[in-house]
Amino acid sequence: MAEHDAHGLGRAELHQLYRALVLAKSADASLDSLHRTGSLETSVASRPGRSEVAAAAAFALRRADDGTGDLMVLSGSSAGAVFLFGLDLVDFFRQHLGRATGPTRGRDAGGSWLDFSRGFVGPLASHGTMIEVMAGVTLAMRLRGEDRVGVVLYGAEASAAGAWHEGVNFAAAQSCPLVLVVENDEWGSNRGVPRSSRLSTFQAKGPGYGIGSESVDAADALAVFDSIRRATGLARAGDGTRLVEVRYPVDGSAADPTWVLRTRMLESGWATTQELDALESEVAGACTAASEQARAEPVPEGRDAVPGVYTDVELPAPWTRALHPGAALAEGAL
Amino acid sequence: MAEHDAHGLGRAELHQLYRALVLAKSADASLDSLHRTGSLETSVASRPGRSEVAAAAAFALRRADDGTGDLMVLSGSSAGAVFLFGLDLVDFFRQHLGRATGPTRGRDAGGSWLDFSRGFVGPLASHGTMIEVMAGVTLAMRLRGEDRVGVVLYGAEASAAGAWHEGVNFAAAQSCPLVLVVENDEWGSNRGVPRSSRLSTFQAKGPGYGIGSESVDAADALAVFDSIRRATGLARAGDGTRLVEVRYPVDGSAADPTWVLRTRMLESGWATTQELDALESEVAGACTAASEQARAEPVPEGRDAVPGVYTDVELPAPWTRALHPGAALAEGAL
Amino acid sequence: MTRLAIPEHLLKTRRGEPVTFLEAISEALFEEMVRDESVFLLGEDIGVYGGAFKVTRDFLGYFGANRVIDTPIAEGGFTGAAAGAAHMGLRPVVEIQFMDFISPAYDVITNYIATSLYRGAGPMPLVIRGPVGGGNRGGPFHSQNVEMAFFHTPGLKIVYPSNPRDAKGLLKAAIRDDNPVIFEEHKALYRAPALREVLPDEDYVVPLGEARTVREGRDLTIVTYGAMVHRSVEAAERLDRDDGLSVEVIDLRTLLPLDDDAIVRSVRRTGRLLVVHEDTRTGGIAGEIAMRVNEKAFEWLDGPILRVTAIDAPVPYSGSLEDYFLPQTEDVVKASRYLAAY
Amino acid sequence: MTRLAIPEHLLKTRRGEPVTFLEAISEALFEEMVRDESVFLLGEDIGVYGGAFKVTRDFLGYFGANRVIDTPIAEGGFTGAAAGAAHMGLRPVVEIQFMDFISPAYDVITNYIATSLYRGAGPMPLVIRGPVGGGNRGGPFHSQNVEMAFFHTPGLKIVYPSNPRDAKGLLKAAIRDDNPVIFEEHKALYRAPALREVLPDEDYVVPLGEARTVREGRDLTIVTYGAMVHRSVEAAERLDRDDGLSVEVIDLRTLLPLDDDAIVRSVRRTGRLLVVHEDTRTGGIAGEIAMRVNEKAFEWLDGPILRVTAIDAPVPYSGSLEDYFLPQTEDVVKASRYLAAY
Ligand SMILES: Cc1ncc(C[n+]2csc(CCOP(=O)(O)OP(=O)(O)O)c2C)c(N)n1
Ligand SMILES: Cc1ncc(C[n+]2csc(CCOP(=O)(O)OP(=O)(O)O)c2C)c(N)n1
Ligand SMILES: [Mg+2]
Ligand SMILES: [Mg+2]
Repeated sequence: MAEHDAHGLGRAELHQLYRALVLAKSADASLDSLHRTGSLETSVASRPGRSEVAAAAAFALRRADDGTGDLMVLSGSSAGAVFLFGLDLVDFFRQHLGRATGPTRGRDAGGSWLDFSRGFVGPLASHGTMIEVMAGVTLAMRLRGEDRVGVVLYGAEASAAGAWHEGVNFAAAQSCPLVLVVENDEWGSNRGVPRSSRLSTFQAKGPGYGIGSESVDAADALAVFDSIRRATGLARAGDGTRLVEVRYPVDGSAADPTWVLRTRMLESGWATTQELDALESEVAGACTAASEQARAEPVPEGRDAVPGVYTDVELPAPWTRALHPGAALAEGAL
Repeated sequence: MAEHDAHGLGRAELHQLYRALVLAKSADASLDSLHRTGSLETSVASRPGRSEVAAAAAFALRRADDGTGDLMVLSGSSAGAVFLFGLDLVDFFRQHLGRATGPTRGRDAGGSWLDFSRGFVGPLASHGTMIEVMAGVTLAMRLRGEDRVGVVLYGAEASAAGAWHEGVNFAAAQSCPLVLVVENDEWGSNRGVPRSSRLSTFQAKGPGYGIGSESVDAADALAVFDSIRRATGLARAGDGTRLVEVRYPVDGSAADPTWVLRTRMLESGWATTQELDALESEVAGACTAASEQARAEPVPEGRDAVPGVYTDVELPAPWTRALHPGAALAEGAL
Repeated sequence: MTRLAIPEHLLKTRRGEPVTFLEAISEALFEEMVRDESVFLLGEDIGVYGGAFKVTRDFLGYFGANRVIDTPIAEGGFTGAAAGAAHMGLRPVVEIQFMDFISPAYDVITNYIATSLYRGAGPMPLVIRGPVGGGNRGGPFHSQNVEMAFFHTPGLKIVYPSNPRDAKGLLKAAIRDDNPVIFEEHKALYRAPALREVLPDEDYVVPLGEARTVREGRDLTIVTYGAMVHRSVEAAERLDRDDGLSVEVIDLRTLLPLDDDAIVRSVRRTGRLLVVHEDTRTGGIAGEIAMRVNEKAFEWLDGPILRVTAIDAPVPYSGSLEDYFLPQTEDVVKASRYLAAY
Repeated sequence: MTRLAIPEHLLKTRRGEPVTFLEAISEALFEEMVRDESVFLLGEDIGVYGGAFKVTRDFLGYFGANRVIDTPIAEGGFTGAAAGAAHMGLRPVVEIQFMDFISPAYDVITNYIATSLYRGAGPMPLVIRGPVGGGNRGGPFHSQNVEMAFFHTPGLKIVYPSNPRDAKGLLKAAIRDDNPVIFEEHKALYRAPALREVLPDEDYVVPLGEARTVREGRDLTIVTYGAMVHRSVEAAERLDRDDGLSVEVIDLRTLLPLDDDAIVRSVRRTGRLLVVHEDTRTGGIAGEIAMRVNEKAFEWLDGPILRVTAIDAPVPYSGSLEDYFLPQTEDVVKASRYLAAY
């Protein structure tokens, strides 16, 4: 058994990668079950394979927990990939369940949270915006001469948005160390129509911005890892912005990247069935426990909606909620 | 002397084309002189060669004055190219001078006017917007199965705008018969910095939208004409959206397309010096007369600013302008 | 060519069955498209998928891909394209999947579309419609009201219906209007069972620019719109029952142009005005209403004009926070009591 | 490395010479960049060309291309990038060439930037500044005021100075503020000779959120800001001279958060309030002010709150139309007389 057959990854690293994929997939599955059983009002957008691919991409980064590592933005469809950044599994469920104890204390929805010190930025609803933001994040890295890169993931349909274009173009023009990952499952939001563009491969967009681009198969997590490592390596070396397309099968029947990697690990002798089975049930157990724990935790107090709009200006609570509305009004309450 | 040497244009047509270039250039020059002599408060953005190139592009269109022809949008830097669409020379100056008698009755600035029946649409200030609008104009042509095309001109820097991207992408995805002309004088607004992108040629943007693209030299009006005729021909034949880059010298020292065409016409025997001299002085005289006429015409009455915000709702004039403000207020004036 | 059958679910009014708010909107769109060939639809997922909320379910099959156009995610691009099509004499109706995402089209709407007529480019018959509003645990980007992003832009009309009958009639009027109309549909009303009603089986419109008195009263006027109409009526009923107060409730229906006359007429009778809106407080429409009433009915006021609104914050995600963020019936009751006693 | 000499034209205050409004802004930017390495600039043509209005002339040479960044025409892109840089601890100052062109950035400003702190993403120290306002025959797309596009968005601050001293002090305060600030600079003030003044040769700031009483008075309060401060003061002087009226003029300076206290204090003394703004009428800031004064000082009002504003229309191009469109001193005089006599 060759220790370094898999793109230079050793056995322990391969197990870590595999665990990241399994965890991404399990976390998504747990959310799904919370939604089906009524604990989670809004369904989560994850789609087969997406979180696992994002985890494989994250595995290629230099992660640190003190604000010195790389930074990555997930897409709404790959929210389950956060754990390589050292984010807490219970926090994940707290966030999705809007718990007072969660990272945004119930304020922001689902995947939208972030931890700059750990290098993770949650997705934002307006498609494309995070490319603009990451152009600025990576501009700051370049201006300071830091040896860091940013990665931002978006579904392929986002490529039609003006924000996508302005962000990529700005990053390219400013040679920002940013890698844009286009998750090309052009079957879209399970809605059956590719309509973001006439392209079948989004790799074709690179030359129009004067940036390098490549394309990789979503089913092969090791290839994704390798591709992102190469692209971030170039960006880190001063090559500026790059684009990596990850191709999903157009019919939506994504070959399961976890299954593919598992098979490969077993076939190559990088792991035993027992090891992987144990890992899988450990992860599944952890997800169940974490989601149960989060579910049992309290939601925020209503009045916690008021503070924190400004760093320095306090806005009043609604006057009609006061015991004596008239008095509250006179005191300048809302 | 071959009648049809020049891209199939006969002698009379070549004279028309040349006249269009001379008129475009003269009209710009007259605006400039109105600005220098204080009659025109806001300077006009035209830059060397741009109006002439736009006129050469317009010459390639099927122009009609009954709303059945092609439609073209000029950029702010090529405002002088409107006359091939049958627009009145005096109207041009009325519009720029904000006269009550002008096409927008003093409401809109400079080049921003349009005549849908003649197929001319003036530029709008927000860069890129007119590509979105023309995507819809040409979508309507396609939906109706009309044998028409749209052309829209923009400076190369506009290509960084989200509206540019959303417009081109929408048009491409919908196979709209639209030709986008990128006026690549990357020295920009005389401001010395190319910063819209990393590209030296904007032709590279075509493949990223899955559309055909080509590039042509601005100095050669006949080549521009030919290129636009070819591109619009393809669009008309159902080939969808296309991009044509017109390259200006990067140092800003544009070879004068009028002069180049003049030289070629004389050398090829398509015209005599006397003919062209006569044409030039006729055009110059017409411009002077038209600008003088417009200058002598009245500006609008102030209160004409009020009506026309809605087709069916009348907004009141300001109450403080009334003889009896209190009464006006009571009657529901602004 | 065989004539396609009209999809069953679009025939409820024809069959005399009650419809939801959402179905009323679907019927309006459908009937206008049948009536006028120049009406067509643009939006994300409106074709094959039938729309995120299924407003255009089965439209693609009936009208074909030339009249039901699935667009890329490019609100600016396809709204701008709609403007171009309107220039050409078509009457586009744009769906914004969640109205929060109208903001990428802010530039083309405010600068180009709203000014087009004034600048001499002719009428701009175009409707931009989509779901708005909170209460659905959608978080900051799937819950906003968008009226105040556009209320300050002359040339636009803004419509915000509160019930199926108005929704259908107002949407038809909007489509027939030669000015650009922003049309807000509150998600909480879409399928609310309590709102289901049998609509007139005829081609009616509800004219833009006319408010409706939902409930007459003598002591106090509540001016409101959208989902807040129902909370206001609920409050009015409680105030009647518990306090013997007679509260008039006016549903604006059209926000721009604002129907001052209806408001002023009522305030001149009741002497007291409470404005209730779901949108956040500072810079909300209550301000303009207060200003106009000051200008036109100051003499008649027996107390300050007051308002009940959402708090000044992004729309929070968690249910407890969102409920606190949104104006509740109890707030309307308290504010009315305070004002009535003034 | 030799220290670069500070460009001459940025040393006027140091030399005790008067500066224009524009020069005050340049000085504020320059001094803040010297004081704090994390402050940097982004915008179209601000580097090599020194800015469309030359606010950043010679900055590129002094600070270099890493701190004075010439951007593509992509207001959304570079404003979003500024937000990213702010996340990383930098303090970007974005120039919008004409504030009319802030609208492509409307989405990222209202949805991302304004909500960032509330959503747990930390402070967002970022200033978006640029020229606004009419009177320069710029037509519909180079003359707008943009405050009401953002006034309804909690989390933003909006500043609109009226004179060089405030402009410098407010801009410095805005740059040091940890919240996103929209900073409006009226083009007509930029080089107005009458406004030139000698500024304190010290590192002063004018705190955000505090209005200034420009002129004290007893009979009537005028609340205004920006270029209209000067027309209002002119009107007040005429009313004093010709009518013996004592008019108080308050310059808001910061529009959001609004300094209610200053307004309410004054209205409680004068009993009469006129709001004057250059921006168009419906949905203008006068509404919010009227609402707050109703809420907090209704008892003290001796007449309706009234307003003088631009008319509801796009900004027309021709001088005669634009002059009619804009509020003039004469309008302020007439409205004041009417209100004083009420
Ligand atoms: C500007 C904007 N418009 C609309 C939406 C609503 N929306 C959310 S997901 C989605 C489809 C996204 O497709 P894609 O970018 O391919 O991402 P995927 O679903 O594959 O992750 C749409 C239209 C949005 N988020 N942002
Ligand atoms: C959205 C937007 N931002 C800024 C401007 C201001 N502006 C007018 S012209 C110009 C430079 C345009 O360069 P280019 O597109 O190359 O056109 P050219 O000047 O060459 O015609 C700028 C920044 C604008 N018109 N629109
Ligand atoms: Mg997708
Ligand atoms: Mg250019």
